[in-house]
Amino acid sequence: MTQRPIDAALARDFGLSEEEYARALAIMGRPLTLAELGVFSVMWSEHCSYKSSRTWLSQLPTKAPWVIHGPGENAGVVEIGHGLACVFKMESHNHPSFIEPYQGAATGVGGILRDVFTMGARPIANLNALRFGDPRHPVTRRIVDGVVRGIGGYGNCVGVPTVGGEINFHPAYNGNPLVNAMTVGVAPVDRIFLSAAAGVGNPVVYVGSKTGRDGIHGATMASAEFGKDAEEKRPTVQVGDPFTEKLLIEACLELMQTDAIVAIQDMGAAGLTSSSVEMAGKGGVGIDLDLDAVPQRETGISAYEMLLSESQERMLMVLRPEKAEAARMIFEKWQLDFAVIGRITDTGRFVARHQGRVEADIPLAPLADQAPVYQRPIAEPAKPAELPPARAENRWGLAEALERLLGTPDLASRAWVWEQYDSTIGGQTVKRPGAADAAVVRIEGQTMALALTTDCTPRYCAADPEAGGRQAVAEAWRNLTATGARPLAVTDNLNFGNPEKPEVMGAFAAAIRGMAAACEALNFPVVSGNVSLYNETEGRPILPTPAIGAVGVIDDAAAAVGIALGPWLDLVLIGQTRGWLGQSLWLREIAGREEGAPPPVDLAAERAAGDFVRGLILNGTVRACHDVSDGGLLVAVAEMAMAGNVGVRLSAGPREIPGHAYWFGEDQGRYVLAVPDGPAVVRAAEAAGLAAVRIGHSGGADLTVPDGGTISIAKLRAAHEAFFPAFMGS
Amino acid sequence: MKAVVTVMLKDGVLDPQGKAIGQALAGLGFAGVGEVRAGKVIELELAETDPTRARATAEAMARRLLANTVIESFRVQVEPA
Amino acid sequence: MKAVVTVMLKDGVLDPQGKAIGQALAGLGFAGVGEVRAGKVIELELAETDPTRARATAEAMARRLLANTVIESFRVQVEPA
Amino acid sequence: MKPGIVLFPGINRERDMAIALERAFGHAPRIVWHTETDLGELDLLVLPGGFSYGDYLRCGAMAAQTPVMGAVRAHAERGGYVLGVCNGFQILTEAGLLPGALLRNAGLRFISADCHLRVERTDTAFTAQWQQGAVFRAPMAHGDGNYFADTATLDRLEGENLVAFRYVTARGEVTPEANRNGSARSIAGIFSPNLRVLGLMPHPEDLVDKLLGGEDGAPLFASLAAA
Ligand SMILES: Nc1ncnc2c1ncn2[C@@H]1O[C@H](COP(=O)(O)OP(=O)(O)O)[C@@H](O)[C@H]1O
Ligand SMILES: [Mg+2]
Repeated sequence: MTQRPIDAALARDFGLSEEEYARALAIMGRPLTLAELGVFSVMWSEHCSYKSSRTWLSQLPTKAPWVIHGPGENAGVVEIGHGLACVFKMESHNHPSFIEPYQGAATGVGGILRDVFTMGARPIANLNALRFGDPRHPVTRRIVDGVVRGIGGYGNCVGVPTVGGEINFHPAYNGNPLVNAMTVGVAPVDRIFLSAAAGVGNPVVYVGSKTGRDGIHGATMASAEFGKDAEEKRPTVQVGDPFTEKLLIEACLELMQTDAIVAIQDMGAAGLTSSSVEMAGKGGVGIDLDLDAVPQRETGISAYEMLLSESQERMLMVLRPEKAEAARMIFEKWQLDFAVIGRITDTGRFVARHQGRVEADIPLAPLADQAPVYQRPIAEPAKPAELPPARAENRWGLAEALERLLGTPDLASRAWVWEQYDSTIGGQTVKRPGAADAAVVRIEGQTMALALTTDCTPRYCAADPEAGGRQAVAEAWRNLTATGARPLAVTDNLNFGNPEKPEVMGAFAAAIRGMAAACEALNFPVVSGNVSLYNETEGRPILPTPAIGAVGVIDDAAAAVGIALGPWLDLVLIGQTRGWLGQSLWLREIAGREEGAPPPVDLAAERAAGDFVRGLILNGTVRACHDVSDGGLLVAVAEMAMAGNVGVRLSAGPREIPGHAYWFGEDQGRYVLAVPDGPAVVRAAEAAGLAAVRIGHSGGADLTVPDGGTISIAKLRAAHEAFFPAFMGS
Repeated sequence: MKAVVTVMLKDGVLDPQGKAIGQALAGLGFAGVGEVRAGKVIELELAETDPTRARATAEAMARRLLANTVIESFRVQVEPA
Repeated sequence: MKAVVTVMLKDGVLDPQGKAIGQALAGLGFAGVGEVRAGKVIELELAETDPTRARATAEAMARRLLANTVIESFRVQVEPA
Repeated sequence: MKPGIVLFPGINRERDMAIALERAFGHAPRIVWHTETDLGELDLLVLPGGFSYGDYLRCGAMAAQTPVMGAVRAHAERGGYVLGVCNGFQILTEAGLLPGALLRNAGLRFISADCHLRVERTDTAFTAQWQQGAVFRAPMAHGDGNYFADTATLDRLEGENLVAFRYVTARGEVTPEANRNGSARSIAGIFSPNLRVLGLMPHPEDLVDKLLGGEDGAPLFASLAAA
């Protein structure tokens, strides 16, 4: 591909620092081949090596009695009962989605699906967490359109329901949207497949699609920030083939019914290189690859290109030799390529041969052990001051402010988006998008269901990353709880800017501190995740965005509740309200200011309120439940009313809190319950030491607010549903 | 004038559709089919009567909207309406 | 030979995609755009070296699979590979 | 009646369909692979939804050319029952077992949402358990559900009373808003002239369980089980 000498300058173009290149030379004790330079550069890229984040990630709690596999495998695995395990992970495809939104998002979904079915789990649900730029920015519409089509195009075709997600808009994402995709699968606990290779002489088998020159150096691209030359990085975009992925799922799951597989690993970032290096490395063995045997889509692909190609829909397996022929027949039945491309060795080396030459011969232990780890300098983020109450004076009526808030991009109905995602396929979706705080998906053949959510509030994280990290985890936990589910574990996707900037790294460290505290207090371990750094354009970083994906279990799917309000019910607010307007949507959207400290999360109170609410849901007391988050109490009530198409009459709040602060403040740890007998629930909550108050009751067709305003639910719904169709022009 | 813009995936970019069509044709017994590529064609009626300018306009449309030049290439043919 | 099969919706079959493209082009400021039709093109490499036979094969493929003649019409061009 | 599900590569709603059939018939359907040509003693062949062959080229086009479709055609010609849902409906039109074609949705976007369907006749093996004019809810999930046929064909379908279901409002009215994919004359499903072949776009099989939002789709399967 190049006549350039293999030297430090070329290494720099490949993303290796001078020091890293010197280290590679020392390991090899001789000049590197082009293929070897490629292997070092991708394995030591931020994306594959976690060199900036590793020291911080170790602070996250990862253990609980129900955790079967925490971070370190393709996906996290937790036990859910009845001999079953839930396998899940979230992963980013931010950079590719900026360059080519449809294919970037589509291949993001494809990649995370593979991480889950690689482990033997049938994928049963997809979710996503999306951040886009200002809707008024000229490229935002095109990116939203492509990303939404791409997620739907891949997920719908592959036949996995897309059941949830979240979307924010903020100018900080103008040049760097975030596309985080999560897949959840289910497998028998005794049939989980891992990636550590074993068995000297065992065949290394390639299955799936043929290899082309797709996405070469995607892993290093994902680890570099965008400059003005982003255009030129374009050929690294890959095209997804969800049809082939569907065949690959069925073929792999069929093979997994047998005992043919010793180890299996998807080919994700850095393709054949990272999959084979990781499999051999984890197993403490060597691997010998014959690149001539790799199924190829084009002619003349070099060893370097073959090792780094990120062609999609491919897997690598180590098989028991006597089972290889039976395995081949399964893949041929599904019209997929199947090729023995190497052997496991006892050399501890990664060897790749091509056309009679050894193109790479690297000792695996030092490649892993001497991978760079950086203790990057951090600048501790300054704690913002609390917003003094006097600074948030109100000039707007409650109903007027509510109607406007419901129509703003961050609160508007997402129906336009989720109606492009098949959410019912599989025939198990108990709570579809919009129906509950978390999606609820029953497990086929069981009465139990999983509750699934993704959450993060980047404006809180920007103001105070530690508080934001706590809040993101707490909100995910709360959303699961609000359906009646028992929260089990977390996957995360840590999206940040350039880690070489102390303030970015400081925010990263603080966010992890906050997440860790919340995970610890809520007994909610992190079992998988992904880090995406260098999310900047021309030096401007995104808002710190530690997206949380979370899974809970509910033993009887029929007990799950949603947010839709029925008529003639009392509304009870559980949790303490102080009227916290700092960093609230009311402050930003109505008062036009982004100020103050975000609402703090009292983790003990969070847990107490959640455990109480879950108990009431599971004993059948609660007809509908909604947590209070973006937009505050009045928005939560309005969302319940719109979902149930029923009116609400609200009573006045406490006199010591200004009305707008009471109704739009974003104090944490709160739920609105719809129950037949409000006073009884208030008494029970108070007995449990919780703040609780009956705030109104349902009925009629209007929302009546305590300052005298009234607005029809139909009018609220019109305001709520207008934004997306108007913005997207359909 | 009439402009016909043909948009194809660039060489080297995976064409899942072309691949599936090729396999289906083989399954139907058509022999001797090599590579199959699938693309889009957009036919435009343009008020412009000068062929050179019509071509330039169609090319601008292709670059702006009709083709995604990240993964697609295009060609333009111009004919009298 | 190389065969290029172009498949268009028949006249009388509504083409919302063509219409949407036309509207988008107008939105981008392209003036003087009349009707826009969107279709598909399939490029096939054929082992066949005789142009007449190559055309006949491609037409058979179009009738059998590449076009749905309930809604679509097709045309075939044959060129040396 | 013995049901079987015909499976093409890329079909993905076969599990949903199997659950719905098993609920109604009391036993699991046989799964028929696209390469099979011997359908044994099956009475009802169901072509479920999904993306056969990725929906590449045209939805259903490649599946319509597979070996099993010869057997499906022969079964239909013998007067056997065939049900095609979503991609299955598309395959049946591509194979010429039902007239017309399914075009891209008028709005050019995939639609995953509940719709309401009106039952246009109840004297068939598929619809006997509904009341004439009944309206039921069904999820739709498709990008190409815009039913098209030329005017003569549409007139014939209506003249021979072969429209099975129409997209309507919850109150049973035909309106443009209720017809989200833009189908000709709001047609959501059609019968063959002998009333033995039914194709429809929405998914009654995904609404046969109270827990999942209702049992609106169950009468279709109950009708077949009783036929
Ligand atoms: N932020 C994080 N929190 C917890 N675990 C993480 C995090 N980021 C990565 N991991 C874990 O590190 C491992 C490697 O992740 P990744 O490189 O994304 O995997 P792959 O590319 O093979 O899918 C995985 O086990 C993943 O779950
Ligand atoms: Mg992986």
